[in-house]
Amino acid sequence: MSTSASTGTPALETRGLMKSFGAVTAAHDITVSVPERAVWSLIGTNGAGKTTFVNMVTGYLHPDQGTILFQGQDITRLGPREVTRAGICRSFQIPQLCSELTVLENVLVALAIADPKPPSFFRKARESAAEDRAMEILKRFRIEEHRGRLMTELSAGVRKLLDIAMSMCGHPKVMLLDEPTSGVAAEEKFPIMDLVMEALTAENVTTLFVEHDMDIVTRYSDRVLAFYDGRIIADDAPDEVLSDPQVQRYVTGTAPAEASS
Amino acid sequence: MKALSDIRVASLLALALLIGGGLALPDWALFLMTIGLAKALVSLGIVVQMRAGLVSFGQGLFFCIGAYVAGLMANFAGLTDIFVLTGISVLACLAIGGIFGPLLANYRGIFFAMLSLSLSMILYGILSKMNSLGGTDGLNVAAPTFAGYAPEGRALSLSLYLYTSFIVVAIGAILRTGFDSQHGLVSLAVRSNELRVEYLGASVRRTNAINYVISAMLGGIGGVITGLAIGHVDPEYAYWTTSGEFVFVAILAGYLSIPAVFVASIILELVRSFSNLYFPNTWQMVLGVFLLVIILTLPNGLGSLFHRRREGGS
Amino acid sequence: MRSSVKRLVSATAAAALSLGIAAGAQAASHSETFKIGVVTFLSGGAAESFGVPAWNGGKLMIDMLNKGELPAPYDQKGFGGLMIEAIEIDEAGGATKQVQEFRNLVQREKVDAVLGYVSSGDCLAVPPVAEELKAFLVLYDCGTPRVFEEGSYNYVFRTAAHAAMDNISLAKYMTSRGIKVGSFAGVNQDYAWGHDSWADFVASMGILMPDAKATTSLFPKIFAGQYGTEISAVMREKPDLLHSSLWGGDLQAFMLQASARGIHKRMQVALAAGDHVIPQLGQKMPDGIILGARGMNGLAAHAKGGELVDLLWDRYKAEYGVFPVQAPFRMWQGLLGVKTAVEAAMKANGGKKPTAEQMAAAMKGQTWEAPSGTITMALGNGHQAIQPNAIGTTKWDEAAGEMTLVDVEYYDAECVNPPNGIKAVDWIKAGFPGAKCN
Amino acid sequence: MDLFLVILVDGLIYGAWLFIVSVGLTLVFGVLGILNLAHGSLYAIGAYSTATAVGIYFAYGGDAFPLGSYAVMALAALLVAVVIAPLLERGLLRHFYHRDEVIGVLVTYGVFLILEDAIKLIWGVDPLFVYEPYDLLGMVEAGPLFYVAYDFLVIAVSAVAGFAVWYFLNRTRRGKVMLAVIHDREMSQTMGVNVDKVFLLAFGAGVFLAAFGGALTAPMISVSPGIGVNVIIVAFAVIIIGGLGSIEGAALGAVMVGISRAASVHLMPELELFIIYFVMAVVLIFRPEGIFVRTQTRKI
Repeated sequence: MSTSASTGTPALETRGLMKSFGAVTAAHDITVSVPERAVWSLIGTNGAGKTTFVNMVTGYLHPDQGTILFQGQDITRLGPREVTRAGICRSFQIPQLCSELTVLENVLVALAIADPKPPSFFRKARESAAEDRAMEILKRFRIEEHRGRLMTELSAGVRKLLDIAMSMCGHPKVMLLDEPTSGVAAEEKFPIMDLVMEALTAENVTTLFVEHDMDIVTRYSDRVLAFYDGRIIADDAPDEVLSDPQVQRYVTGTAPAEASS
Repeated sequence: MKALSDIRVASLLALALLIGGGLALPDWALFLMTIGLAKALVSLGIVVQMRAGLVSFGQGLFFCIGAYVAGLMANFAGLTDIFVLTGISVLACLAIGGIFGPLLANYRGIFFAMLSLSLSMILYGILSKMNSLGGTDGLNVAAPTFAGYAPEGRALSLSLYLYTSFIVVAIGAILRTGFDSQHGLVSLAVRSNELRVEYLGASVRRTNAINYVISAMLGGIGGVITGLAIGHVDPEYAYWTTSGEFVFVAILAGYLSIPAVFVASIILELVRSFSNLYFPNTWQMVLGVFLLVIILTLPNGLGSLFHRRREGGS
Repeated sequence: MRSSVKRLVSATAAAALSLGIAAGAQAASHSETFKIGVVTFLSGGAAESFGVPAWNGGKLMIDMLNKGELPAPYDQKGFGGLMIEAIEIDEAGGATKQVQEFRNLVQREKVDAVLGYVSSGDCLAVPPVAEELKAFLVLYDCGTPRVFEEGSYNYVFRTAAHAAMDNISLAKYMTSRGIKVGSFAGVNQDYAWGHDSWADFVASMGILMPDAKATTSLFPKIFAGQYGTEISAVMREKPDLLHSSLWGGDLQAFMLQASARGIHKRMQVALAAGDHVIPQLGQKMPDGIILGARGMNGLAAHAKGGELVDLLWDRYKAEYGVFPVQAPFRMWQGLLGVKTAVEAAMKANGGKKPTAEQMAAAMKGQTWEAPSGTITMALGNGHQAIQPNAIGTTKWDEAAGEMTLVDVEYYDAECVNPPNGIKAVDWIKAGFPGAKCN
Repeated sequence: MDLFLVILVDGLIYGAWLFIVSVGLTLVFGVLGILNLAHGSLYAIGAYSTATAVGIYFAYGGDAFPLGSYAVMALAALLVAVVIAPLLERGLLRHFYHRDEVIGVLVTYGVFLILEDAIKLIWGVDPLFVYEPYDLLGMVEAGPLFYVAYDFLVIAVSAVAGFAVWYFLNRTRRGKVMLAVIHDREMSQTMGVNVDKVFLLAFGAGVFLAAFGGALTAPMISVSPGIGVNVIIVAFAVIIIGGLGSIEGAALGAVMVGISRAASVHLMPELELFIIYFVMAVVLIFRPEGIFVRTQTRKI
């Protein structure tokens, strides 16, 4: 697993990222190197700096110091749009959906935008080809029966899936999932992660996901970054990280055995 | 494909209705319809922006530019051909909208509204100062000619009305396709979640700028027709209350349906005209009450009465 | 389903419905009355000073005419026996609205004549439409000379002299009263009226007092209400004379703020159209202010007296508890002008209700006696009236407890109005050639 | 008196007036999120009520103690607020808090139309005058210039009013609650703040300030139809410049506009018409949301 980190240019690399909001240090010397096709998870208590990391990588925030490299080129100063265009997509802790549009239309928007040409005033959004592709995507995430619904009519799980499905329309090289299962009913968590991971691995997407549920962490990620107070306090295979006393003290707060029960 | 032909049918139907109605209407109603439809084009411009969540309180800017193009060409260049005048004012608004669009595209909500308002108020100020252009009194505009044909009396009002009808139908059809296009859908997405649109890789600024320019051109066309129909242009065209009425019509119609905008505009003209006759001392109050009742009873505008965009899939 | 057709149909249904209601609502009376549309400000800033007093005077006179209470030659009931039926329209809302309303009056309400318009913008916008509709239109108040200097119409008349007269007379007053003017400043509203008035006054002074030099000229926004800064600017200039064509609320506010700061103690103040604020300001209008009334109206007319004036003056005072200022006088001269034209036309066509053409023919070059003196349609080829003017100086009458005009100078119409065919400004600049002053 | 000083004084006098007529607008927007187009009409109503009240005061022996008329002015404004605020806020505006800001503008535009005619129906079109308070304090001679002492009273009063609002918001419990609502409505709702009450209070304050602005102006103008219309636009410009919802911003914006206007009248009168938009454009180019911005952070 972690051996693959040395081969080829890493898909995503950060060097000494620093970010602070006033007195609060949200990121302190964050240096990681994520190889192609890796599936890593980010753990840590709220305010540990996970989401800040995601926001910096995806251009929502700019680090005070440090650089971010995507496939070797510097994307530190790019905004969300450029980062997305470059091939880094993300999902959101609170799914970011178009509340006034139906599920299908949300995906159609994503497809229209994913199109290398800017959205045309003359090309119909609902032409059959586009609708077919949209339905494929919905099917892949098993939410096709919701296609006509509005966001308010959807369960948390479906929203999460739609949110990720839309991000997938741009065929990203790197995907950052911000708490993909938060707020989702316990029994839905694994099915959702299965669907998502299946879709991601099928397209060989390098994936980082923020997660609080240690079972999901151990089950899906081949490496774990443990954040505490804006720092990475552990960076290793799941079992090693979860058995790390510092991690147990600051992140999981217990022995992993209890956490999993 | 099916939908396209659907629009074709609708357009032809609309045209038939307008022409038929026009021939049947008495002069005063014909004129009222012409003005109503022309002003509706301006409100339609606001609707285009509303679909992306922006409401401009300054469409009077382009309404006024369009009207003054007609006025100045007629007075200083002796140009009265309605087709040429329309073309020129569209170009003028395209140019000016192209300048302000990208600037205003950075603003949202109330700031966009108020900034566009102040732009049109600046034009109002400038025109009021330009005594060479008649200052606050404005200019009279010669009656338009139609590719050499120079009608008078009823023939004039009728030709003007028919010209307006054609333009209205054409623009209606174009915008319908535009609303259903990728750009149209992305605009709706911008309306409900800008952040998502940026994170899908599209430029919200670009979307807004395009919509602004489109609405600028619509404002110009509305202005040129109104200017020619009224036969007089003055800075009032750019005054904030004028823009306010366009916004009112846009809100009254809602952003769902295009025909609704024209209906709303005509209704406003009727209410205004009759409240003026029957309540000369309290017509403003009547207008105000009407406005409040509409906003309270039809939160999504008239359009929501005869347009459901909620059956998503099928 | 998302069928444009379906939507469209329901939309047109709605439109047709509303239009139908409208059409049903329209009035269509064809009895033998004379329907006259009266358009003037019933709301907004010009309502209090012009629109409403004018319409009050109008209502009063129409009522008196229908009852046949006016002295000869106006003793015939209504207009030539036809009862007068007036439809009032609020002029507020801009020229665009007024053009629409004018069309509605003529085409929908089928009025026989329209009498109206205070705003010069409306007076420029409406005439072409009247011409197109062949409708008899009488402009009763507005001041801009552009109407007949830039256009020529068959169906359009203005029964009030244009504004050039006011400022020419004001300048003449300075010379005839021997008021020493080394320098003069101006505070006028920032729209056509203000700019024209100032230009006419400067031109007139240039001829009559070549040595007087115009210093600062300020153009505050119309309805600004706050004049502190302008007053400071003028006081710093220390001119001998301050000219202003402000009217209504603006003039009242300006006088309150200026007199509180003693401006009238430091310079002579001359108001081109100032008479109409006297009733409201009362003692707040300082003594020694030179003012005109846009014609021999209000106090000046009362000072001169006469059967017609005294009758209307007393009736108006009794009716509204305040004496009539310039606006009702202009409304009266308009109404009497229409009456004269209608009755002349009826004499010509054998007593039938006259057509617009017949009224226009009769009105052209017409002369009639109004409370404000002899009105003659002398300019614009018989379409633009000239009338005598009067300028006076305010003096508070302690005994009577009311403001009076003293040192009133009367000017013949031909003395302060250009002859036919020459623009006012050119006439002034040429040194008033052919002016007939007594 | 040296030109610079004249400009400063004139600018401050006008700025003080601008502030008093715009501070209520910014307060209401800050709390209710509604840009109140009817603000000008409320100003007019304040002026009319003052004219009536002060008229009555002097008709019934107020001359014995003329200074009392100032109290009457304040009371008149207060009365307007007590009568109108609940009507508008409870009866109408509350239905639009969840709607788009622009809807709010349109609704209040309707209210504006209604009030304009309502004023006519109540007070007629004849102008009212209440110059007594204007003359009471006499004049201040300054070189070639006279100033009416009342002008300086306006400066003082609007300074006090501004400070009072600021103090209320930042130093009193109720005020702090209101600030909390301004910053995060949902949050403060969940924290058990009675938002309805806060809104009514804030709107009441806004109406009072509008009416009070009218009350202060009434003595120096002719209170007649249409005086409210032009107030709206200048007030808007001022609070856009200052940053919507910011009291400090309104103060700074008012002074900026006041002084630049005075400067233009004295130095280049032909620019006076544009000066306010000019200042606005310049400010917005550098501070797109006004000088004092409340940056609303978005959670993702």
